Amino acid sequence: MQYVKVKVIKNSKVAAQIFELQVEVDLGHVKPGQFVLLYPKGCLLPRPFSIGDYVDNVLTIFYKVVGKGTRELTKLQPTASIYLLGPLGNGFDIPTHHINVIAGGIGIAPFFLLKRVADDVTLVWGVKTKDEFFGLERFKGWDIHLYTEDGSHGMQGMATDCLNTISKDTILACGPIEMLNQLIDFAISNNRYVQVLVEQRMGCGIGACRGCAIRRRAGGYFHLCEDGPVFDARTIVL
Amino acid sequence: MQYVKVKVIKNSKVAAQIFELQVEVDLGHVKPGQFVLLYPKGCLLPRPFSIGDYVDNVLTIFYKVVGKGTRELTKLQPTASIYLLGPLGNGFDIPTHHINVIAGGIGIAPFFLLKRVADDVTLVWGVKTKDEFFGLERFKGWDIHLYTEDGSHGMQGMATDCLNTISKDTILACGPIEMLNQLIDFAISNNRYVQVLVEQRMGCGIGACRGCAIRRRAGGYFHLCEDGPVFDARTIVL
Amino acid sequence: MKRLEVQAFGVTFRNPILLASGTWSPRLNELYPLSMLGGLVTKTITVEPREGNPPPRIWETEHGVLNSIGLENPGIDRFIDKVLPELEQLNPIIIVSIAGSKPEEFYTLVERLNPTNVTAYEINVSCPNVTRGGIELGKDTTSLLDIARNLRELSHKPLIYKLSIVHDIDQIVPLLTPYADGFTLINSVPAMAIDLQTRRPQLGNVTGGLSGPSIKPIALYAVHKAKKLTHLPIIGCGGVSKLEDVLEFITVGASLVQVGSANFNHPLIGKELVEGLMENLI
Amino acid sequence: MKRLEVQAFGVTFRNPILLASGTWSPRLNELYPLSMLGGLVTKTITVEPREGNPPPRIWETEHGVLNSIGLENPGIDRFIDKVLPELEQLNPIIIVSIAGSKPEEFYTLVERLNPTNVTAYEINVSCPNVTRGGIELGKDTTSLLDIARNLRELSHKPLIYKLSIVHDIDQIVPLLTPYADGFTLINSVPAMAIDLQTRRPQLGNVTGGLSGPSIKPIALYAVHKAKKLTHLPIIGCGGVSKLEDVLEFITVGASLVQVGSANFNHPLIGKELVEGLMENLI
Ligand SMILES: Cc1cc2nc3c(=O)[nH]c(=O)nc-3n(C[C@H](O)[C@H](O)[C@H](O)COP(=O)(O)OP(=O)(O)OC[C@H]3O[C@@H](n4cnc5c(N)ncnc54)[C@H](O)[C@@H]3O)c2cc1C
Ligand SMILES: Cc1cc2nc3c(=O)[nH]c(=O)nc-3n(C[C@H](O)[C@H](O)[C@H](O)COP(=O)(O)OP(=O)(O)OC[C@H]3O[C@@H](n4cnc5c(N)ncnc54)[C@H](O)[C@@H]3O)c2cc1C
Ligand SMILES: Cc1cc2nc3c(=O)[nH]c(=O)nc-3n(C[C@H](O)[C@H](O)[C@H](O)COP(=O)(O)O)c2cc1C
Ligand SMILES: Cc1cc2nc3c(=O)[nH]c(=O)nc-3n(C[C@H](O)[C@H](O)[C@H](O)COP(=O)(O)O)c2cc1C
Ligand code: FES
Ligand code: FES
Repeated sequence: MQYVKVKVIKNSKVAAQIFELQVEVDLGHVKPGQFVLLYPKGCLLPRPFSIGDYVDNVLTIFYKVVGKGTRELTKLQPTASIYLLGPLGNGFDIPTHHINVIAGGIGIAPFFLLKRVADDVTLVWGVKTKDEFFGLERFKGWDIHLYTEDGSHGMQGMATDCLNTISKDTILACGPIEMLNQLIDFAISNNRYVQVLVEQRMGCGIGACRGCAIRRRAGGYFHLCEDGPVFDARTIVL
Repeated sequence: MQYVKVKVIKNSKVAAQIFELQVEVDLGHVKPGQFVLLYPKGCLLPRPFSIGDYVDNVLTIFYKVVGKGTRELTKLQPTASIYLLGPLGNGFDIPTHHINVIAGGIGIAPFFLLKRVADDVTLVWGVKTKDEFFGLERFKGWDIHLYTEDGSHGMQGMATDCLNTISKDTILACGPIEMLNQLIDFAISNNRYVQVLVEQRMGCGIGACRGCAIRRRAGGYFHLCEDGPVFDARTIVL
Repeated sequence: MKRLEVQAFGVTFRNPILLASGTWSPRLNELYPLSMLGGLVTKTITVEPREGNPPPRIWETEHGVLNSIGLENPGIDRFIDKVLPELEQLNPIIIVSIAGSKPEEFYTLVERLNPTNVTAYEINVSCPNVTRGGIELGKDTTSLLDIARNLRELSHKPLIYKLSIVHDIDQIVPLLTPYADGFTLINSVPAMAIDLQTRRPQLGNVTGGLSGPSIKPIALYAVHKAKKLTHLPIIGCGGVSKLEDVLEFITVGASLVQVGSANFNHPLIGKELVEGLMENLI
Repeated sequence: MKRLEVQAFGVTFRNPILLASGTWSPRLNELYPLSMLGGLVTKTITVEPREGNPPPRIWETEHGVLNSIGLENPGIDRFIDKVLPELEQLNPIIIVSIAGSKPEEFYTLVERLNPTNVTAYEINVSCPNVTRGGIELGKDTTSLLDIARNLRELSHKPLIYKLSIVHDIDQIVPLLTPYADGFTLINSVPAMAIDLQTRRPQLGNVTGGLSGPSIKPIALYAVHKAKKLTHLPIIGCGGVSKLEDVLEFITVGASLVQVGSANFNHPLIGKELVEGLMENLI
């Protein structure tokens, strides 16, 4: 784990409300599903983002503009710098056989890095409307199934529509809470190993504040920054 | 009194730490010594500034950069805008005969407007070092005596050094507190009518907050925004 | 318009926006008609005139306003003779804020004001800037209860108690409820600031009261808490400077909202909040 | 270096910078040596393990941090077995924060910790996020005094009471002084925030505690006030995020300063404050 001021290489819009931020940083070894904290100007708490891609000391983050912190991020010009803490969290447990990935909206972010380590992957990606897709070219070689809620591209529907037909292999998933809740139900009723990357507000990222509690199905809480952000869907309640 | 968003015409450095800000605004009739409040971005309280000059709906303010608010002002580019409240305060009581003006540092600000209404004026202006003089050309026609503490221009010394030799006419003065205290002593010991423009922190500028109290020699307080900013030096304690 | 109306303490307010004690002057009427507001709360009045505290009296902290005015006011006689007639021209709803350093002073104030047309009383037992009769009074529950009982007898008008976050809200609110018509929460919070150049306090009176954005989450808490302890209407106050703040206070249970130091930051704030609420209705 | 040393409660601190309870973890040591700090105050420990409050537990307000962790902690057994040995490697000065929902729990905690090498106890009677034994305990002066008397008997180590701005500082500080070694002021301030989209509180536990820049002027006030009421050393806490803040707390009378939520904002803050103080000396 490092806490360093990193230089911005690139920060540009890649889809509706979605930006690609590239910074220069030596993170050592990183796993898909791990995250970093960014410290936007004027914010008192850091903001967590999945490691989108990481190669040759270039870290890519894909972020959706939703509030104060992400709005502030859009202002970063190349050569500007920003503090970063990471890598943090456990990341996905990546099987060597075939993998199913289910992503909703910006939940695609952690899977660009997966592309670098896994080839035999079925990707199901759903968004509201086609303007929200980006970086599809990076997944060339994977078996790709796209959904839009409005039918503007690919199949009409939600990424979770695939659950009836999907293979029995491990599922890795990230997306909005409604989607994750469907996956949790699915995993429990079918007793399937589904790895979900979840979100929770965070204070510190390093186990200090106890702010990032995630309800444990067996009672009590996990902590996203220590035990996550990836959990076995059967073990949590969102 | 008006509260309006005004357009910046000009905002440029004219001397060490001193800026000239010009904005477009119709203030109606104004008197030398009156002031306006400016509302810099990110500040919760407005900042008071003397009307520096005012002609053809162009208001000029001369401000010294001393803290958060004035630093913020320096960022204003032409065509930017800023809220302004004014004109406020009583202004100098301007005699028709000869006038003596004593200014210390940025305390010169209110007298540019005086130049438009009074010709028979002796101006004594003291600063620390010659880099702090500005706009001297605007006083052409007045009898000008310049002082620098370090002797870098004009006479070496303080503006108040002139008190032994100055004529018996009304004195109008503005400057740092040490200078004003000397003038108060002088006015009291010689029972002279010296008009001093004083400073105090302000909340509202319109008599609401009671924040701008100035100690009254007879006991109790004046309020700068209602009773000042110009006072008979004999009546106050700074 | 109608739909912004609020009924509270038996009074009809045309909308929930009031200006807070000590933060506005009739001169605001030169900028917009103060009659468009829900009502006006006067600067706190005492029986005798008060000079207030030594300057400097006000300071801007990083995210708040610190003041130590010390209840400067002209006293009740001059208030009734000179100030009130002017205020009555500005808005039909005038809530007079009153304070005393002895219980009898509260009684005198109410007796003097009963025959006037003022709408209600805001009893300020939460001023952080006076040594007697301020915030300490709100801590002395025995005296406070006594005053409240007597004021209930004496008053012909609604009695609204203005509290501080340093008061024991859990205790005071239920205690006063039988004798009160409502509560205002909160007054400015005891605070101070230092000038590191001189190593002296930024205020002449050393300590003061903090208002503005810094205290909004504290004020929301106080309103939320009081709401659970009483059926009486609550006026939220503390850090209101935009429409969202008003809606937040209403969400936690405030019937009305007071805008204080935001008037210094943007004198049109009262008008803009009323306009914002109207647009919000559509 | 020597000149930054502070003697307080009979302990020598290498400098006045401590990290506040609940706001740091041993992992900070990966970023800088925590041994360079004056000391470390642990997350509050209770006798039994506590799960803490329902999420969301943290929220950024406009100028502060709002939290409602609810004293989540592993309980005293696990603390002594697993946590403490690691902490002892980090800094020679470990102040253990303790809380209880009954007086006996405080006694148990102190008895369990007496034989360990911890430096001192910070008695947390000011947590805004628990229903029993938190901030309410600080308001119940009879129980508090009782606990303080007994702890004085039981404790082999300095006893530092951590107070809230909602406590009656005027009353508590003199009351506890005979049985205490010092005070920490202040804990986070009761507060709340609303999500206007859902009209629900931003925290799962509805209300929380406000920390960060918003509360600095309030904390300075509390330290200034306590300083006049006791000869014991005071630890200032609340909104410290830069060197000037440390100097301000020292100016109003703090012997030591705790840095809390600023650790979230800039994990190197502890190191940078110590370095800043060293430069400031020259
Ligand atoms: C492990 C992890 C990985 C993430 N990866 C990505 C990613 O790759 N791309 C991306 O666009 N977003 C990602 N998010 C969500 C992202 O952190 C939030 O969208 C962001 O913090 C919102 O900040 P804001 O200031 O713009 O929004 P605001 O709503 O103004 O935020 C206010 C506060 O809420 C917190 N907050 C708000 N939404 C979230 C959220 N969903 N999760 C955690 N905290 C939140 C913020 O941290 C802040 O404290 C991730 C979240 C987590 C926990
Ligand atoms: C009637 C009047 C006329 C003035 N005319 C001029 C002028 O023409 N040119 C000029 O450069 N300055 C003038 N000043 C002083 C000017 O208002 C302050 O320098 C300015 O407010 C400092 O703001 P700041 O945020 O940069 O400083 P900070 O020190 O960061 O200010 C913090 C707070 O202190 C207040 N404050 C600080 N210094 C003063 C001060 N001297 N007077 C009043 N409040 C202060 C600010 O308003 C603010 O609330 C005048 C002051 C008054 C009262
Ligand atoms: C300069 C100033 C003067 C004040 N005077 C009074 C007063 O006389 N009586 C009173 O009850 N409150 C007084 N207050 C407190 C406000 O009415 C209000 O309760 C407080 O400022 C919090 O609201 P705000 O954050 O919107 O300013 C004053 C506040 C300020 C800033
Ligand atoms: C996430 C979080 C957890 C905290 N946990 C505790 C705690 O367990 N015990 C305690 O006494 N104070 C706790 N505090 C309060 C801090 O120790 C400190 O008193 C408060 O945050 C004010 O300081 P600051 O403004 O520097 O953050 C916590 C604060 C935060 C933000
Ligand atoms: S974010 Fe602080 S403990 Fe997880
Ligand atoms: S500045 Fe508010 S009364 Fe003068």
